[in-house]
Amino acid sequence: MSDNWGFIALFSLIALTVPIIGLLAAWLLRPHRPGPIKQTTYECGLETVGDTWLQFKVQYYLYALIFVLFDVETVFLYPWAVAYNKLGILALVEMFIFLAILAVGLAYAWRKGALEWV
Amino acid sequence: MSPLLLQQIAFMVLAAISLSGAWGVIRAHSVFVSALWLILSFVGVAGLYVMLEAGFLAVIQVLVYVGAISVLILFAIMLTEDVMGQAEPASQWPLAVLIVLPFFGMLAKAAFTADWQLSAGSVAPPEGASISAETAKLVTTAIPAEQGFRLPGQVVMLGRSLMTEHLLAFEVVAVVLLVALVGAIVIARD
Amino acid sequence: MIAMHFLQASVGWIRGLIAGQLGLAADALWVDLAIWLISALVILGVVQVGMLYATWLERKFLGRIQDRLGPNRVGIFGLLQPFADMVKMLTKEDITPAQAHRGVFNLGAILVVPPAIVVFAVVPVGIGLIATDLSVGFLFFISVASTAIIPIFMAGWGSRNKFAIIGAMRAVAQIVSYEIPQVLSVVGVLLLAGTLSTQGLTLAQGNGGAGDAIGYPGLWFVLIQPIAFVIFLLATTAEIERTPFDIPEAESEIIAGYHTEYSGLKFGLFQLSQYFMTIASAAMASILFFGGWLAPLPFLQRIGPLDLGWFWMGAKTIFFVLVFMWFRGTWPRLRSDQLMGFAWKVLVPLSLANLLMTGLIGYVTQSSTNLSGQPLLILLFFAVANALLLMATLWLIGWWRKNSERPRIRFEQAAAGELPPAEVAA
Amino acid sequence: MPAIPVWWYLMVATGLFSIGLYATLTRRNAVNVLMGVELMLNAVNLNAVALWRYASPTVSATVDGQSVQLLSTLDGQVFAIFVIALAAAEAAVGLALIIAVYRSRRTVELEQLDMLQG
Repeated sequence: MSDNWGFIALFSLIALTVPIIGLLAAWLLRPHRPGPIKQTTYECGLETVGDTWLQFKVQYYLYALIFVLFDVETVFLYPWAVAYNKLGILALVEMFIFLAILAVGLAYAWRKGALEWV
Repeated sequence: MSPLLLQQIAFMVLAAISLSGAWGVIRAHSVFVSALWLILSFVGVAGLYVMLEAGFLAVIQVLVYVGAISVLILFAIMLTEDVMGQAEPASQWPLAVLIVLPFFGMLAKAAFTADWQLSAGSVAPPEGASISAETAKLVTTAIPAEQGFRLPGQVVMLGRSLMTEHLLAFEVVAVVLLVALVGAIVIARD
Repeated sequence: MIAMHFLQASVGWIRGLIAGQLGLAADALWVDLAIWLISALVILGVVQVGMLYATWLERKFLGRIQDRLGPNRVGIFGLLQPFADMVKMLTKEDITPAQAHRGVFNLGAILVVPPAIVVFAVVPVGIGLIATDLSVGFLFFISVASTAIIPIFMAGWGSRNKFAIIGAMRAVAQIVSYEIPQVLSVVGVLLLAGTLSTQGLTLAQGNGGAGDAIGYPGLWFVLIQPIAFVIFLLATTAEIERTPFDIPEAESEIIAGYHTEYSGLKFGLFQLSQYFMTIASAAMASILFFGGWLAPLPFLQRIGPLDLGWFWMGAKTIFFVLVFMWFRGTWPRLRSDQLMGFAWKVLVPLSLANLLMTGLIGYVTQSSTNLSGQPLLILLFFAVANALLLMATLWLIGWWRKNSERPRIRFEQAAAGELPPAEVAA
Repeated sequence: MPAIPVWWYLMVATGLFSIGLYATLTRRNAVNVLMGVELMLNAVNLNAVALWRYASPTVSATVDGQSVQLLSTLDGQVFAIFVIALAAAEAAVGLALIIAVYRSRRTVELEQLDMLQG
């Protein structure tokens, strides 16, 4: 296999050590003077009121949902695009049917207001 | 140290990552942390795909599972669970163990004893398998040295395969995705 | 055609040297590992220095835009400023809130860095000068970059701070929304190049690349895919959360978003990874649309035996880094609803239309023999199609804006006298 | 040539599947149950890809004067890609259901979701 994934493995390990080495160096150099006031949750100097948990609106989920389905679509689009030269008119038509079906989905989401930030 | 040993070490590390990620999913005290362990498991499996020479699939695994499905799960947790909520200890674990252990034993036995008819290693083309010179050019990633240009490799093969042999499945997936989109929007909105 | 040259030959020479030092055959595993290690460290060094000076460049450049000098005290032209910043970051006290989930909080800061470094493995700076030329190179870049949302989520959740969690949710919603136009806009380019490898994408824009086969010799993709380029640039700016798409960390609205609770070097790590991603995205924009390490004119490609690929790649990358900074210097921040609407209602349909157009023209030019080999005619084809697409888009946006009722905010309703006086008073 | 015996991969897949099954059986939180399902799907994919890699016929061909070993199909990868696409759709709908249930019942604990009991 000529794809050099071994390098990726090594490089990932090295990349992971970068922040760790940095934090170790900082741990040696920086002052350590924690205090109860210092370690309170930051809220512009005011005391935190209530729970950290907020009720998020379902809008966030709808964006993630449409994103996931379009992300899956790219999984099919990329091999198609790369193989396109060798495929001819049939592949073009097939892909347009695929895209049209998903475009219907996008149009539906649009009409139903799933794309509105409220 | 030989390349084989290095490969085996890499396999061990990746298997440990994916299994410990899965273990974390059932041991973690909060749903959010559970989801993080799940993501670790996905990454480990992607690494195993690389070892199986399915580079495209590995990248897709990271893109879809780590980059997309995990976002969906994390958003759903944010929307439903008390963010800091602690999961209660599992209730029916003795029963579950009673089901899972024999199941595991059965699968493991099958993995060892079944005749998988492994053919990797056979140098001669098996009966009925033929490959055209053009396809051969597509699958290989050999680089003609003086051009310094890489042939596109497996991805082209995949694209072809999707557009020809698996065309029906390909278009059905589009419909499934559409139905999922419409259904999920209808369900999730009030 | 690009021949074997100095730098490629020197790789073989280094290989022999290392093998000699270790007393091994030139194809032994250890030699491979040593070369990997060396190239990893070289990339890391270059990227680190690039990151440090990107911070300097940003402050200098923004200073100029705002008619001031920028850093000018530490060293000549403030050139040592990044190092002073580094010392400051390292010696600042690091506070972990008592409320925070320590593990997730700290791990979030650590994990935000590696993806931003690993993407550089597929950035080519010349023939043979790429750490690993994966056949799925560009997809590798996209998927590794997309994992960056997990540490953001970890930072937001681990802090147990309302502002942090809001910032994280907004950041993730924005990043995932803009990822779609980003990946869709590139499909046209992939279609013309016929490969996902970053090296192949570069070469497809040169003489004798893959583009040759379907008749695009020596054209940078920005010339035949201008709309895709603009979509890619805007979506990328949003992906790396730079102004005008920096709502998730809008410091005047939700403190500092998901890194509200971070201090000292942990805060620095978030900044670090953002600069890494800025440089990587600039590099990717130049690879996809501006010919990567190819010189603008063939005779500028090398001096004698020395290939100038690294120079052109560096120059183009710095240019795009400056473009990102220029965006930040000139444009105001978008509103949340405009931001999400822009991604889904403008960029995604436009990139789908662009894909359709590219597919059709690609098919026509490839199947008719009298067109291939005539770059000017193909350029004309794409120019007309792009212009038509742009006009259609602008007309549609205008039509839609005119015909859609924008929900007016209370302030406007009050100004128009549409609210009863009692409610205005309230 | 793969140097690692195929049962190593099959054992990892078995482990993942069993843990996923355990998660779906024991966890009370519906999101956690879904995570178990995702684990099982991953195990299935890993199994399919491993068997594809080891059991699909290889063909020796001559490309540019070099003899290379080629896999004659990519069916394992294609299968896995379809499974990933369906997993995405399943997660999208499943989580939408969980959110919808949460909105009406204020809980995602499966044991408390007994509205179908008489």
